[in-house]
Amino acid sequence: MHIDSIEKLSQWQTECRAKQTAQKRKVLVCLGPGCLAGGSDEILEEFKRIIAEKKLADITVDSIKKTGCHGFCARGPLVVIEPEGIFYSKVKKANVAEIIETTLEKGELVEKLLYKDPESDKKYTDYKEIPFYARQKRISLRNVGQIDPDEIEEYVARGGYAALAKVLAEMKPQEVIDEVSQSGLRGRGGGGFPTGRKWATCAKVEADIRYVLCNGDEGDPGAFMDRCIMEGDPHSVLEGMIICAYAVGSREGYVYVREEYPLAVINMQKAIDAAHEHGLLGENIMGTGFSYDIKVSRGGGAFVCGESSALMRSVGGEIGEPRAKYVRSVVKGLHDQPTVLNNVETYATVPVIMEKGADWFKKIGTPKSPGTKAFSLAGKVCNTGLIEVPMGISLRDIIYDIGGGIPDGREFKAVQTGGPSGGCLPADKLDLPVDFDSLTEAGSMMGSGGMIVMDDRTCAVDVARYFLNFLVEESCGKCVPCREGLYQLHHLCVKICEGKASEDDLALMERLSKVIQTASLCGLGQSGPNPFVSTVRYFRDEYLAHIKDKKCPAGVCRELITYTINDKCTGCLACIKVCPVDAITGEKKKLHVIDQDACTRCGSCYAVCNFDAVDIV
Amino acid sequence: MVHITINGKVVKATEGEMLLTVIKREGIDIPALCHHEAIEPTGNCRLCMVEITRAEWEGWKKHVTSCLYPVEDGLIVNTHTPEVIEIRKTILDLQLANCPNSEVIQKMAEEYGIYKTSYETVPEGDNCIMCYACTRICEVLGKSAISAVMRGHKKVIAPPFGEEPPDCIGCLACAQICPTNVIPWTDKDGTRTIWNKKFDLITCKECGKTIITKDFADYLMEQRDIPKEYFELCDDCKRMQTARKMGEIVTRAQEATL
Amino acid sequence: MTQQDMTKLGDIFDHYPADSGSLIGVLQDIQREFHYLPREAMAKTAEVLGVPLSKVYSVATFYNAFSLTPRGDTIIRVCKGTACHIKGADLLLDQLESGLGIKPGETTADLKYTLEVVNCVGACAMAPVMIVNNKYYGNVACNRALKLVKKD
Amino acid sequence: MKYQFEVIPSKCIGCRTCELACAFAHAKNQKPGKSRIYPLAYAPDKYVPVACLQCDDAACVKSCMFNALRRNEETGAVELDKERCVKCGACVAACPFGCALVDDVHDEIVKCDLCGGSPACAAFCPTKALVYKKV
Repeated sequence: MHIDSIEKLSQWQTECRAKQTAQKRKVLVCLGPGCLAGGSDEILEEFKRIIAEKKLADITVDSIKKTGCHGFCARGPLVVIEPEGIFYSKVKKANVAEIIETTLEKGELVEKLLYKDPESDKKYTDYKEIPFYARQKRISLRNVGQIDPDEIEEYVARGGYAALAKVLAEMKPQEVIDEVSQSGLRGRGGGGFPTGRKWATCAKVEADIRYVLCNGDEGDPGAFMDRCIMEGDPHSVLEGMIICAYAVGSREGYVYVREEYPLAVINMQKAIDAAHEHGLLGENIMGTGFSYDIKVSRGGGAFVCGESSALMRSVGGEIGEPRAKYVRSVVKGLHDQPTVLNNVETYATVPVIMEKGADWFKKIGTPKSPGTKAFSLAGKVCNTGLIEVPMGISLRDIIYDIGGGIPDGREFKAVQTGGPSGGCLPADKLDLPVDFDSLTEAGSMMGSGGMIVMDDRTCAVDVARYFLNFLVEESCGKCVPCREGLYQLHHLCVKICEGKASEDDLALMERLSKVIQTASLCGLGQSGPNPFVSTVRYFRDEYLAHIKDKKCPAGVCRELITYTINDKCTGCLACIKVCPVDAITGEKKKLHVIDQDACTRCGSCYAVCNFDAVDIV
Repeated sequence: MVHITINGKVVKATEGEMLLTVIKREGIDIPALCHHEAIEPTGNCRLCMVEITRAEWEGWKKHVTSCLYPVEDGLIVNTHTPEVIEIRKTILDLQLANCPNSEVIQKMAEEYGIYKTSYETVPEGDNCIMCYACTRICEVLGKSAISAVMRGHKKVIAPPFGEEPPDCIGCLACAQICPTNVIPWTDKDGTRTIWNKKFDLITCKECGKTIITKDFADYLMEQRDIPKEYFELCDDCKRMQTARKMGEIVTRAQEATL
Repeated sequence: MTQQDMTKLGDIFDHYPADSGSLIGVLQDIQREFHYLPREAMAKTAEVLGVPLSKVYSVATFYNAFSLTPRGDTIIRVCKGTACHIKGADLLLDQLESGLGIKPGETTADLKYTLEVVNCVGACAMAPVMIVNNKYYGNVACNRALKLVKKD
Repeated sequence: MKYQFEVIPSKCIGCRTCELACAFAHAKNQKPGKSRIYPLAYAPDKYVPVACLQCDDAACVKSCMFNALRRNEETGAVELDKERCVKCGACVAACPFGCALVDDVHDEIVKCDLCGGSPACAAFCPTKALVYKKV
């Protein structure tokens, strides 16, 4: 249906809803990155195949839906049966026939696939009651995992594009900006800059051309919220962008998507095409005379392109080198025109604010950081996955209540937030409220929302070394403090990991970090030393253990540990097979021995041993 | 016209000009390696950083690269605070580790009291400080024969594929503008070699002195409409030719009056 | 390049306006088509878009997405995101490096396998993650890595 | 243009005072620079001082790719902005009169700048073969 008036949209919405309710039963198969890695694409095909064969009364092949990430990746692949919301986890292709037979035909539960809480042993049918989901509040992820991203009608049925219709019909551009400012929405990309103020500045600059861009270059390792939104609910991003374009007076824009997210590129493009087709994008949107168009720009795989000026140069076909921003990009950005750049999650939140109002939004979260924030919970935590929580929730609530604590009975050591630009927070910060300002104050940052939990088998120095190595590789190489400074900082960190550093080296690193922070050209360099600065702030003892005692307490740094085999060894040959340098000798059912000269301390033997027979000293 | 305060002294400046220009005009010596008037500032070397503040900032300060910062009325600038000096020292220290053999860097570092780098010398370091002066000047010239290749610490300035740059015309602008003189070139037997590409030099029809490369002359003829015959003689011989021509006029004039 | 390759290249150019803004998009399409950026293709890109060759080369070497050398039939990408790192991505790499006899970024002499390290593929919940020709594998135990690769 | 530089060859005796004056007027760090003016013999014992003619449509200005040569509207001289010059030598090659030169001592390109409005050569010329006057 081509929407050529505001009224027509509500008519279409009614139709879409009717279509949805007509489908009595629906099977939602999660095709998020986690479930996909578990083979959920094959599960989807299997459902379609069997359903097509069986010809059941209340379910057709059309009711087998693929969705974006449902969130509970640790339990993937996930299958949800609607309308009951029956939640099957760790589904295998072989289970599909059983699910169809038991649940879809007989209306009974497949008990073994239900989620069982490891602590209480309680089994859950409806996923909304599972602790992992119960504590969450989903705004930006409202549709992710619930709809087929390829079906614009499903988005519309759930209220999609109604906010845009309301904005175009009832609000002046300034009123939109005021509403966003009122809501207190802050940029979800990391810095937490007030979105309303950004839009207001852009709108005020005198110019004929303005751009509204979306930053989908989620380069932070350990973050995948934006990926899941772009893959699972692309229309929410488009709707947010169109509202922004209307507010600031822009006619064209780009979504910059990482090339590493091929499905996000495809789904965004499909959504743009669908929105075009229905008159929701392009010339004369909903017959209101307002026009705005969006193109997909694929990133080339460079972390620095998450930086606004680098991103804009990349959109312009150049290498992603930032430029000094004494004139801000909101005034002089893409092609030197005023440009609004927000990230995926920010745009996905905007339609909800427009629909429900700033006051509603402000009631969620904290006064200074209203609303919710999506996080990707990963690392040494039981319930890895995609979550969205109200701001102000404590780290403890996230890691223990939602995340289910640390696996294998190990101890929590630190949580890394904010990606390479952020920092590590130790156990005594677990009760810190999660909001923009508290995290920054504690020496980390919100960042885009990666949250990586570390246990006592994670070495703080190794983590710093890891991030510094990442940044050395990802530095664009333009300015000296970042290119040479981070290189030297990484080099010194490696020295510590190898037990070759002195306390003077540590002092030099601290001095150097300060200069890199003040003298670098862009945010990448300015925040580059953070992984070191935050770990040395909270785990100085661990640094000193590497330096003075030449020991890695966590047993990670290869140069400072040795692996030995104790008498629990059953002689199963597993370690011998896995050792990449053939350093282990022994016969079946006899104690194995590691040749210390040949051993590279990779830890493969430790990882494969099922009998706790490998010791780290 | 705007007024700014540099190191306590109020000076006048033109709106829109860069802070570094004003600082230099005031005779204040601050180092800058990547700065050159013929190219747009990019802020690569970070040496020209200064501290800025304003009365209404209530003590809040920030550090900016003066080559890129447009002056504005009421700006208060300090060029030699302990923090600024620490920045310059650290940068020169890092550069010294990267370019241990560059006399230019050694001299600058010594001026800031650094005689030996605190860091480990970069194994693959050459004397290139990655200031992009060469690539920028080549772009201004309209050729862009060379560019920054790779990224991060692996970044080098190189022609495409590390081979003879097809767009190079052998004008030497890159080598001449390089602050650390790391772009090698030779003129030998009527041939110029730069970026491993060989160029024929035009030689003076009279004395045989070499002038510029044929490719550069062709480019000037095409782009700037300079007649071909202007490039046939060297400057010495052209002056002699001028003298002779003037002499002819004088002689003719004298003969006419006689 | 063969005549057929040139036709493919022409098709790619047809999708874009002939200006410098199209550079990255064009190179991505070439990379997708040929699995690397052949030299002739880069030269042709410079010519068609009116961009200096040095700029094409600069962009081609700046972004991770581009490869300047031919890659193997099977492309193995090991994720080195933070979550994968702390969950032992290095072990996977050790296994693959010794098993295939190549380092990350290299291709086996028989052009069968290319081993790559990627920063983060956004499947952190399933760390450590390995991608073999676009098929994702999660929670990969180090002794399974090589088997999964050879299976394909 | 308010001033003009006039050369009267008949008065020139080839004494090279102008050359010296020019070199010292453009001295840097106590080292004299390369002279921008040369009295040259066009016939036995007949001399003419050759210096930049400050051409209206100057080849040097056109040849400079970096906009380092610009006319000073006050003095009428085409001046070289040393801060913009990269010493590529295009102007040296392009000037048809050979009046843009390479100064090896100071490692720079030089040309007559009319000493900012009071040329030293004219001031020191003993025979007044060089006159800088109002028009």
